[in-house]
Amino acid sequence: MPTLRIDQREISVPQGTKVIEAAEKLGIMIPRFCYHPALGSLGACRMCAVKFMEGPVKGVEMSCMVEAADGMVVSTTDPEAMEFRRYVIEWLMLNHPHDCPICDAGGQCLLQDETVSGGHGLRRYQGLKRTFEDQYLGEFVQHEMNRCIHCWRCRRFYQEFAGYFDYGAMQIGNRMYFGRFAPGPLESPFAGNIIDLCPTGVLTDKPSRYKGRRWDLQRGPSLCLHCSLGCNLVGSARYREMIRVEARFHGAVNGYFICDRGRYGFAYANHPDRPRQARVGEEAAPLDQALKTAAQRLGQIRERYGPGAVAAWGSTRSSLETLGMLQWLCQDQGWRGPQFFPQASLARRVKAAVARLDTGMAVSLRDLENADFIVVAGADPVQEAPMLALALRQAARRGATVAVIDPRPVFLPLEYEHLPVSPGDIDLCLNLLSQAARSEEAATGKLEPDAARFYGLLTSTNLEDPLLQERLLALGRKLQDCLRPVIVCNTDMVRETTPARAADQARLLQADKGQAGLFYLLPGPNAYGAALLAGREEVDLLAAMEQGGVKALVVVENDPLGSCPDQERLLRALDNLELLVGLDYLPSATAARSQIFLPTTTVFEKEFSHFINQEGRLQQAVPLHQGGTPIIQVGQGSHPPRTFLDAIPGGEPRPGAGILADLAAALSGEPAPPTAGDLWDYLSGEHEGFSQLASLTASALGEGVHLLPAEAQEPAWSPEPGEKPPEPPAGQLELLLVDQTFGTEELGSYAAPLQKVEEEPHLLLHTDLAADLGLAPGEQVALLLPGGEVTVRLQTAQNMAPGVAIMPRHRRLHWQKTGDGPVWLPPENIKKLSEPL
Amino acid sequence: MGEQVLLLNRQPDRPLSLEEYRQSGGYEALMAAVGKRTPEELRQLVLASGLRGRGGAGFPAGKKWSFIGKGHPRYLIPNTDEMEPGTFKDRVLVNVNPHLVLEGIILSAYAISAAKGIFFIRPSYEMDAELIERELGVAREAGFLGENILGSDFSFDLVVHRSAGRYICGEASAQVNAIMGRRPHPNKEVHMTDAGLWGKPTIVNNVETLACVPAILRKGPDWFKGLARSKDGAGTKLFCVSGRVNRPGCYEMPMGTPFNEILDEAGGMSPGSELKAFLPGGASTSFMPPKFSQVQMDFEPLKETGNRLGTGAIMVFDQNTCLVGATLNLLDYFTRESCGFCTPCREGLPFIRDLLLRLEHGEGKEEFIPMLKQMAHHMFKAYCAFAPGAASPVLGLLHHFEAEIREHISQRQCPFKGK
Amino acid sequence: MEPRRNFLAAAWEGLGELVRGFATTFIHLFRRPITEAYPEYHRPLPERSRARIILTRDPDGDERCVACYLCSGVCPVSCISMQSSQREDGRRFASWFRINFARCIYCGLCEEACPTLAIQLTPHFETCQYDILTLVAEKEDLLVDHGGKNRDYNFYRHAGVTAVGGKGEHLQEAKPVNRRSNLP
Amino acid sequence: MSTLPPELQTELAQQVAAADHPREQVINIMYVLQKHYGYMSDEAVEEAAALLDMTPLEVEELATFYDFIYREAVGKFVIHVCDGVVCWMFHEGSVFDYLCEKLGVCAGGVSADGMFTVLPSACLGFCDHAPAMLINGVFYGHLNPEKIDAILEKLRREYCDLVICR
Repeated sequence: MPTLRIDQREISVPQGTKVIEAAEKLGIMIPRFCYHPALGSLGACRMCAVKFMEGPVKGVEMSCMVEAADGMVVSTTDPEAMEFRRYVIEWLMLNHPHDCPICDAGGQCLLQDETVSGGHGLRRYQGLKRTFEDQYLGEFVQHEMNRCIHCWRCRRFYQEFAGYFDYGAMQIGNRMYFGRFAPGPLESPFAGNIIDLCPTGVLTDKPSRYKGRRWDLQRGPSLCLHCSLGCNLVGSARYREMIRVEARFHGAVNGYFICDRGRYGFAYANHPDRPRQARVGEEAAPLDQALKTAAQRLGQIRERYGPGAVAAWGSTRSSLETLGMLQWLCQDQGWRGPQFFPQASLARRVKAAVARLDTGMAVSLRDLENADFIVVAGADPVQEAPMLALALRQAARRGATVAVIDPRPVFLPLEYEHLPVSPGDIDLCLNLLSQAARSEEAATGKLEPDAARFYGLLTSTNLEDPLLQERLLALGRKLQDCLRPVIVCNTDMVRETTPARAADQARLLQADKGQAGLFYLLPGPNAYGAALLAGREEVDLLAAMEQGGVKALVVVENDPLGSCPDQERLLRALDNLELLVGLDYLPSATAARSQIFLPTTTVFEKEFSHFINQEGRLQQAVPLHQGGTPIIQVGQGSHPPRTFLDAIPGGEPRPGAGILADLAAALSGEPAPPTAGDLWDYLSGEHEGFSQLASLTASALGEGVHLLPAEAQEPAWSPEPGEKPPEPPAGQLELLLVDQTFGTEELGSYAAPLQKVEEEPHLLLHTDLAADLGLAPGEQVALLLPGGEVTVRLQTAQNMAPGVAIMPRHRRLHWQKTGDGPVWLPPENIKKLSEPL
Repeated sequence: MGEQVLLLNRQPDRPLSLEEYRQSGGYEALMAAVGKRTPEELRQLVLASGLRGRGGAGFPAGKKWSFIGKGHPRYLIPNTDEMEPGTFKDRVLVNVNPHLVLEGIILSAYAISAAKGIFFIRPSYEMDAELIERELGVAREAGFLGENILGSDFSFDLVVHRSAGRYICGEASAQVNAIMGRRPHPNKEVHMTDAGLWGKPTIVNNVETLACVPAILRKGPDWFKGLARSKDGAGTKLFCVSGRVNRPGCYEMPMGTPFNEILDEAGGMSPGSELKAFLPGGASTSFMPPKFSQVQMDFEPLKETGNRLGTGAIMVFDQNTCLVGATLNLLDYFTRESCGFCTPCREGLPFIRDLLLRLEHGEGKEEFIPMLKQMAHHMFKAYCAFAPGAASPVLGLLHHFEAEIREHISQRQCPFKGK
Repeated sequence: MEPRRNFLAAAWEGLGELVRGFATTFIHLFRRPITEAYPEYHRPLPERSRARIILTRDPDGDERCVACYLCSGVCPVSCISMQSSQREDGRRFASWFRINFARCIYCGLCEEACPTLAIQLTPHFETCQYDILTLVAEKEDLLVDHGGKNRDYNFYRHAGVTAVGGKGEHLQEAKPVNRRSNLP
Repeated sequence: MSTLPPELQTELAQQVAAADHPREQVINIMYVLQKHYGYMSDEAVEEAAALLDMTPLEVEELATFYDFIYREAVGKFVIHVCDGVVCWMFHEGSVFDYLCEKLGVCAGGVSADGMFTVLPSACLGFCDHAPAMLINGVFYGHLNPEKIDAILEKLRREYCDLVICR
């Protein structure tokens, strides 16, 4: 722990800390441009010059390049250093345009701040200003190269940190140009981060261009709801419109960055068709009245058919408050449910995963970056949870081996090994891997009896493809020498046994090496919370509705019509209902079909909300604004109307939890609805996973609270690890419904900026298979599914499992024709269509 | 002229062949060393000889070699980038005695146990690159290069890497980046001797430095030390004399030879010319007025005068040359060649250049002088040695020829215009 | 310490002041009154006096306002609001711009903050209305067809951004760097 | 699809495959492609990228860095006129201007017959023969207008493509 003095104040810092970081710990912000905590030191901008008065280094040096050492005496205010920094600013401003008023970085520009604080005001350089042509960089990033100060942050992030190589530095000297080889969209799904990183206005946020200045924005800490990772955001709203989202630092989750899905997905909150008005039948009604009508009619149905005739269906995108209140309501009223997942099988997979996490096994994204061997089972990180890919890259940069066992043609921006096997073989691959990871002599010794028994049960069936088998075994041998392995496992398209198998193997590795991690991906930002609430009982509302036992359905922030894989069946079941009550903030098909509709708020509006990410971390989202129809929509682009109203236009929606609490009060005749405190008490009693909620304090929520148990609910080894799940019928293809970075995730699919960049809906087949079927990529094919025909464009790939057909659940594709569970397709069900008219 | 070590048996218009080189003792040192003496002994000998790098910085070669990291393979990069204006010694050296260069490289590689050498050469020396490539083959055939050199277990091979230009590629870490196919920016985060080329221990030395090694081994470090005329100097130096002299060219003279003797060797000032100033070691050194003409041309004596030996490329300016114009020309060059990595170099040099341009065009103002002084001083806080080098002539101009700048300001034009 | 003052001297001094005051009044008794017959007579105010706000145009006749939000940011009573937008040619403008004159205190900070000289205060001070809502002025009420106090300034010629004129065509600008140039 | 002749394509692919690290061949590959296409055209950048398993941008980062890689069309002879300080002392400016005037081109332009491009250049290392220029790898020193005329005349007569680094 070197101790040094900076500006007459002493501080001890860990070995290896740079002086600029040490100063920051003292609250001394040394000006900088190129240095960034995530990217490290570079030494290019020369802005962080300080004077070293005494110690091993003497004179004016860059504080980002010098490691703190004992005996250093540093002055940040020394005249020589100050003069040098003044010159650096003057040099950087030689060519900077005079355009702050029309620059979107104006007001949030590091260069502006440093120029003002450095005292540079008069331009002494009389030469001509250098200019550059700009490039089109896609729908997210606006390029204005004249403003560039060449700090290298964008290129370092884009190439070194994120691993994409279509954006970089060209030319030399002061003609250096940051851009692409040819104009075109940036390929990286993390490109938006270069906007946050750019210290001036070269790279600005395109969708929020000209929407407002930073000082006019209502800003606050929020959370990303576009996958289960729970990245932290800063949201900005202005005039009742969500303007922009930026990354918020979280040491354990997302670090300094977020993906583009998270950055631009928020626009669903401004959707022009967003339902902001309560409705009874076709008639708009005040929310209170609609709520009263709903309570009345639900009460009637309960009276007429019994409490089991009412059912509730939630989702994994609601806050913990809403989910908890729905649970309370069901329990209180004796309703059926709630069901939180679109399919029973998915619920089982998620519950199996959540039940196997504990403090000893779960790892955060940051822990993942420090792993030395990572197996990704059944996941395509860039498509499903992009920030996972970024964490994998950091691990790979530190020397980790990354192996992906997945049928899809997975692409990762790093060095990795991809084993394209069908979902049925993933368990087997995990088995083989952990067998190969233990050398012969170690195979029996050292393990505790349970683990040894489990190890003994592992069968050694070989993979069909000997080449794959060999690669897998080679990976296993590599795993032998690794100390910090992590298994990443998805819950989406894998077999029901896989989440448990992944946990078993991780536990075996832990028993073997003393340390191993388990990292699940879950479907939805609050899937962990939903899984805990769902408990062990299985609810199958669809079956109950079909049987006619359910007469009223309350759908809370969920769109079964969009997510249920068997839409025909759902529609028939819905026809059996007497009443459909919908609560939502999305203009979904289910919301439109509801007989009584109650509008709810998004995560950005009105009240605090909590979400639990996939590693069991409870995090809080702060409301940014009061909500309401954006002024830009009210005024239709022109000035807002000159009328004075008591209420905010479109301000009726309320948080789902509040509406449900009122509904509970109205139904039970209680005078006051339950409060948030009541709910927390209820939840902590309800499930041991929530026991910490009762003692929750606001201050604990800065970094989030880990709700993980010390010991997993289901710590036991799976009974028959060697058993291979059922094989597909011979000669048939398994249809896999998968996610894409843009275009399949529910909230993001309502966001206009993401709609501009989503890929076309497609069906993906192995190149050889497509050739055998006489199909060529780019052709329209008809896919005959159990529920009917789907017309989609064909794509092919070489590096995917041969026995599968892959189809993203695209928002523009009517894919809901498959039914629950794996779908087997005879290849002849894929037919070539003559060119469409 | 003194003893010729590097340019021994120089032929006016052709390089020495392998046979000619061997007749004068060529490759003897190699045969005496490889397999017979340990690399450590070689390093000690070179350290004892006091051989300092001839590329500009003057770092003791033996010391640099002693830093070599543990890993393998190790790389040796003979640096023939030679982009310093006024410098052409490496071209002459390679052209006079390619095998001396090769022997030096092989011996040095042996001393640091390098497995591969990359002969980094600038594109304008394409003819010399071809010459070296040809002679490489000859040496390989003679068994001096390749697998198991001279029957020992030492294997070393050399390839020629053709650069595509740019001054910054002469900087060791930028050169390594250039060879690896990355943008040739300098990199101070890693030590070349530990993690250079492809992350392996790497030594980058100027070819002239390496070419001194065979003689040191053959005749001993004390002999080499004794060649020099200055107190702490060692060996001989190739001095490139250009500008207003009668016989511009490359001369090998003892280290520490006074400037005026080198000038005499180059035939003295050209007719009608009087010495006004000289740059002692290429464009990135300071102008010196005639009062320094007795200065010994070696690292330490020049350092005492506040200047540097640099590459030993002496450029001589006469009374009719405008030094503001000359400095402007140098800054034009440095501004153009800056790699753009750090701010002072990328943006500061164009500013200095702009001020000089205004002075030269008679638009100068009194306040330019302190601005130039401050900025030139601040150039020493840039990332690598490029910007300090570019600032050196400006500082020399300001220090010794401020009167000439003031003339530009007071006359509102260049006083040399029309001369 | 102050020297002790003589009581008589102080009384004398006070009396002198009294007499001087009465003398002034007395002199004015014989002067012509200078009452101005407002509103029949409008006294010409100095050009820089601060009253009703206008939005001016640049010499080309285009709106000067680029909707940078600096005036609304600096306004101490928050009486300015606007929405920035982009014209097809890339020029930034206010799609609406509203000043609530009922709130405006005519401090002139907006004018000082304006980087394009768009918003200017004029000597026109007669803005009284019976209905307070009519004091809310929209862009069409504020926009005039001249350049106000400085008619020559054109922000975009200095800005160095493409909206008006191509890259490198603004004042003090070099031609755009050719990334592929063979010149060293 | 590649428009390179198959034999060149194979040769280059072999050259890349033979290297310990393919990237270290990038400059050599660019020189060869430059020679083939006449200059480093967009197509050549894309070819190089494909050969070396790099993105075109990564190749462009290097191609635009170096002054001996020509990203714009050049004549058959690229005349690098030294503007180092020693040549400047010997009135380099007039050599450059003379050449431009003589060939009717501006700096970097191609003469009407497609034969010549004149580029200013960093010190060429031919200071002992100042003023100097470099044409397709060959030095010409002690220049004066008569000598330049003779050189141009000779080059026009006997075009030879002798070296890779022009």
